[in-house]
Amino acid sequence: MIQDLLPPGVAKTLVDVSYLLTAFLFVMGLKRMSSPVTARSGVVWAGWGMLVAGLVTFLAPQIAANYFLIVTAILIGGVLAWWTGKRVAMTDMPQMIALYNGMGGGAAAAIAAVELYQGETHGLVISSLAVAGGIIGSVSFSGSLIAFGKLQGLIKRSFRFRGQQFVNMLILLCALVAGGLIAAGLDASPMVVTIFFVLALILGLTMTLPIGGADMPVVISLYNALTGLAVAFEGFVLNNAAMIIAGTVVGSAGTLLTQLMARAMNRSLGNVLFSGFGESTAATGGEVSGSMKPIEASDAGVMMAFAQKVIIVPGYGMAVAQAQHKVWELSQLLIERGVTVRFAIHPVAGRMPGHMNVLLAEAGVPYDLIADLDEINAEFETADVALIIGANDVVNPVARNDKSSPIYGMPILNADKAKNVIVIKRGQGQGFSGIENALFYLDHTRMLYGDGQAAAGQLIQAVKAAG
Amino acid sequence: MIQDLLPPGVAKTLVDVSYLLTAFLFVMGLKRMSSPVTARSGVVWAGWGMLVAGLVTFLAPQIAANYFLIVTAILIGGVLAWWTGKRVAMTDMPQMIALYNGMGGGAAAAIAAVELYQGETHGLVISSLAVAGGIIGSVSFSGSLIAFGKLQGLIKRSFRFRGQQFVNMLILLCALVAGGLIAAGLDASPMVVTIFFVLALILGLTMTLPIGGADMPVVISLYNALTGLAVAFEGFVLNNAAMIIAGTVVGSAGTLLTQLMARAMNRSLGNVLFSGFGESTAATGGEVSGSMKPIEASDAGVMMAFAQKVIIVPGYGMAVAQAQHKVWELSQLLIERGVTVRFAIHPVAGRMPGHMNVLLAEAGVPYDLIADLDEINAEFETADVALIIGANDVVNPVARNDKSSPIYGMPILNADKAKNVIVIKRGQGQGFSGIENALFYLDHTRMLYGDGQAAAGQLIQAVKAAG
Amino acid sequence: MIDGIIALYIFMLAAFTGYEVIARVPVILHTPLMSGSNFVHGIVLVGAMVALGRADSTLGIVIGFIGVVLGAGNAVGGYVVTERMLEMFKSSGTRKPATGEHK
Amino acid sequence: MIDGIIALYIFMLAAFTGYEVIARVPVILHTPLMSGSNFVHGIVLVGAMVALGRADSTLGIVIGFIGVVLGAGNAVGGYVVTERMLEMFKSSGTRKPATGEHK
Ligand SMILES: NC(=O)c1ccc[n+]([C@@H]2O[C@H](COP(=O)([O-])OP(=O)(O)OC[C@H]3O[C@@H](n4cnc5c(N)ncnc54)[C@H](OP(=O)(O)O)[C@@H]3O)[C@@H](O)[C@H]2O)c1
Ligand SMILES: NC(=O)c1ccc[n+]([C@@H]2O[C@H](COP(=O)([O-])OP(=O)(O)OC[C@H]3O[C@@H](n4cnc5c(N)ncnc54)[C@H](OP(=O)(O)O)[C@@H]3O)[C@@H](O)[C@H]2O)c1
Repeated sequence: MIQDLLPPGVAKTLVDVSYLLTAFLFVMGLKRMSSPVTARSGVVWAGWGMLVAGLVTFLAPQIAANYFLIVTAILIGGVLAWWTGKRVAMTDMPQMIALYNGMGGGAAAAIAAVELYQGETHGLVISSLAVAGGIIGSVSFSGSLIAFGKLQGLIKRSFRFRGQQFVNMLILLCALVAGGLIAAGLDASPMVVTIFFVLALILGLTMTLPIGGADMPVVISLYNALTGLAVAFEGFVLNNAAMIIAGTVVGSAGTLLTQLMARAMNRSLGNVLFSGFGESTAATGGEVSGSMKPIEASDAGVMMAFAQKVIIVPGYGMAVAQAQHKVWELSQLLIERGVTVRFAIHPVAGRMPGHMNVLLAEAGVPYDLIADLDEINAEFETADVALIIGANDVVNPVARNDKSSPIYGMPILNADKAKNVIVIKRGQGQGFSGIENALFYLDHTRMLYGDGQAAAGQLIQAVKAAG
Repeated sequence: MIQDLLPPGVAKTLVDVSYLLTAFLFVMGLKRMSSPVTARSGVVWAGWGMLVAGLVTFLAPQIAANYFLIVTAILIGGVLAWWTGKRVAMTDMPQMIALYNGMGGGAAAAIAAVELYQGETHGLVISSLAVAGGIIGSVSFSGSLIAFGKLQGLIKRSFRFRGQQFVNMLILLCALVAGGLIAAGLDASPMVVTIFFVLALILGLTMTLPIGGADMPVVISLYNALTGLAVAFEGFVLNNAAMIIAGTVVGSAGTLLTQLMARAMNRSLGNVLFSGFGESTAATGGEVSGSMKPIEASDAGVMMAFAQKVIIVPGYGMAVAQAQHKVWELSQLLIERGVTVRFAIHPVAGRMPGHMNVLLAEAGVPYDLIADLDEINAEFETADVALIIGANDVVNPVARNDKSSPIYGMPILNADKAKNVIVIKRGQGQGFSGIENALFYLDHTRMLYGDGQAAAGQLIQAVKAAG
Repeated sequence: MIDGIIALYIFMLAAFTGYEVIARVPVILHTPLMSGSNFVHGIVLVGAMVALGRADSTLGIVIGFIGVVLGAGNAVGGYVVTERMLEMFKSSGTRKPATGEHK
Repeated sequence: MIDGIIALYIFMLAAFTGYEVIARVPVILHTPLMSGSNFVHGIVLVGAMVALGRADSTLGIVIGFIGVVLGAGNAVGGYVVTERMLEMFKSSGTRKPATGEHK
């Protein structure tokens, strides 16, 4: 054992103190991450904490063997994650978070499994915590994998049938009974332990499959909080303070974050978990009268070139088309001509919170041109042109006045208040909620059909041509 | 012993669980106190926590005797504090906080004294913590009493001489040496312990005596944080989790609060502690040319009655004169006449942060008429009359443009930008910083001499008479 | 009961909690909050009770007695003063609930 | 080492800390923060290391090995993704520092 190389007691003290440092760095890191200015350094702080904890754990008194296996496993997991994490496109971030989060849940469940298969008696409290961490971790593991599959497009359908909630309840109940038997020491045979974990894994699948893709960010955040909780529980089992603190902090921070995200999307958590959205409501959108009036890129370009103020509303389509760079180029051209340009960001535009901000930041749009819903909504009335690029639901006026609409009550960007509205989209494709958009049929709205990136390119030419 | 009446172990568990509850209630209480809407309920939550902890402590395993004395002491301290706390005027709150805070510091010091006089060996860590809590608690005790004396007007002079900081350092050093001897177990005789505490108490006096009354709120806040720290240290000594958590929370919250308060007053903490303000700088105010032009209450009343917009700037003088009720009566009269009335509050108007808000709230002025410095400063230009009642430093334009002035750089209310300025004060009295106020000499400023309450009363008559 | 490193964990977390709870408090609440936290460290009362309750020498009893008197003063006085101060916020707050939260 | 009631104290304080640290975070940071806290619970790696390091049965070693692979994936992947996401805030932030803090 490595720790025998040190004087007795030194290894343990070193581990204890390092874990304290790690806990400190984690909290400071999260603190910094919650403000835009310091966010970048926050993850670095937390990263140092992780490094310290990882290295020092080789000295932990409990580790007696398998050093080679440990290093191998770290390399396998680490290299794979590094490679995938570096390659993934910005738009695919949410599913990668889901994947890594699921891995954490799986690791917590694995710890529980090692403990429970050993069959040692730990006392009721510790056993209960091991079982609780095991079930939560397993649900988070399989649930996150489903979330990954859905967002990645591997799972296209939502499996839903009557009485689904009832079946889930039944599975949960069986898992709890098995867990109870184990925790109480009544029957902790490998058989029961296996049944317990299988049930927990199934529960994660059946809970997540019916949930629509639109709600996935909230669900991922929820599983993130759950993994934190599972880690904290297993930390109690292993008597590991770093795990207890980090897990609990994430558990509570993640719960709050889940609520904030659900609120930003105008959804309640119960709604997200127990009723499908985007799927079940797809057919309820009322019909809208009027027609969509197309416009040529050249005309649209002239309109903007001679405008005083243009507000750009990006949406999911801009992300799909990766049009942010072209859009910023267009904006710069307009600014040079003396046009006031602002970007209006809806909190749930795109497919993850802050999606648009991340993309615009990537393209290099300065912060002060970007405005929140609250800030900008009053300004649409003074805008000559509202340029909507790939956004749909977030500018749908139906949310304001049609009580029967599933998005009724969601705060939207008042793009319809602008003097002219230009909408870039490829065709008649609907937004995430699958309902018609009354904005497209307004008298002062013109449709510029085409892929986001291509259309932005044409507008650039048109503005340049306007001289 | 009371705890013998319960089955073995039950008392300890009950105490432990109750302390957990207390810690929870304290944190929730402070959390609620930091938002205006829930503030009131916050102190009630914390109060329940205190009650639970106080009652359950009678069951603590360590308490073996002296029940009668304990109850008597609680009654004496509690009744006295209750009586004084209920009777004190709103304007005298800061010194009462200082007094109660000093009592807390004294109690922490007393705990340390009991432990240290006992002469038992506790191990280096515990002894050091006892000593540290002892010195901090003692400084907080005697320092807070001086702060009380100064604000209450019992101590009028600031005792200051060259080399004062040096003497303080010397006393601190001696106290630390004595404390070191005790903690290290080298000499923990009653003699050394006594010397230690006497030195610590003297240090509190000599540290606080030179500080001017203007800085007292910051100093009180600092001692508040120190008492929290002392309580936490003694909590470690007594192995009392409620004390550890509550003390640490207050220690850290109080430190932050001290910084926030110092910043609001445009002072640094080092400045507050190591250089006198309000005293040492009293003579540096430059001379201002021009004359002060008096006005009759009747004329001032007419001016306001026919104004479109009046901004009222209250200051320390309003508090002294207890004029807030009359001022609100006056405002109501004006509002009835269709005049727009707003109250402009400077963060350090009065003698404690939020002093003016508390007084106006007492008088019943609704929140939406009250504006912060940032909100209102641009509005003075549109105001017909700025009515200044008992404010001086917070409207002194010297802070804007005279680099040599001790208040240079402090943000002030731009009352001088109003079309007319009416100043209510008793005579030529200076503000806290003791410098001349250029505002009073401006061409469009008129002085309405008199006690704040009386003057407000005359204005009320004048407005009524204006018909 | 509470060994060294665990004590540090608790200390660290409690310090974070205290700091974060206070961060971003409006200026007008500075004084009430100072008063409120002053009340909270009145918990020193329970420590003084323990000190007095296990003192056996006369000196110990005298100091312990003083400690309890002071601790009780801190707790009760802190409560009364804080409550009175915050009472004022309530009265205006309920009268104009719509604008209750300002700055 | 960590007995029952102390564990509860730590749990309570850590929960407060986590909650308060996140409270009032702007919408645009929701996803990076989710990712960041996802990284933080990658600390499960050290638990998995311990579990594998003391496993002696084959089953225990296999499960422990899987646990370490997953834990390492959580930690490393979480870091890389978070870092990439926050990198973008930096670039805009430094270009326009004066307006860096918005909302
Ligand atoms: N932000 C989040 O956290 C989050 C998470 C999950 C769900 N959601 C939901 O997602 C929706 C977001 O609203 P949104 O307005 O941003 O998007 P949206 O309502 O989903 O609409 C996207 C539009 O972009 C168009 N589009 C797609 N690809 C395009 C391309 N390559 N070029 C140009 N246009 C393209 C589509 O029309 P065509 O097919 O005709 O081109 C579609 O109408 C909301 O309903 C929200 O609740 C948000
Ligand atoms: N808020 C805090 O936390 C705090 C704490 C400590 C110090 N300070 C300091 O205190 C000052 C506060 O500024 P301030 O403008 O509110 O007050 P100020 O500058 O102290 O001026 C108060 C004025 O009120 C007048 N006055 C006194 N009694 C009066 C009465 N009965 N009726 C009418 N007028 C009366 C005085 O003039 P006459 O004598 O001629 O009447 C005096 O000029 C600042 O310098 C600040 O830094 C603030």
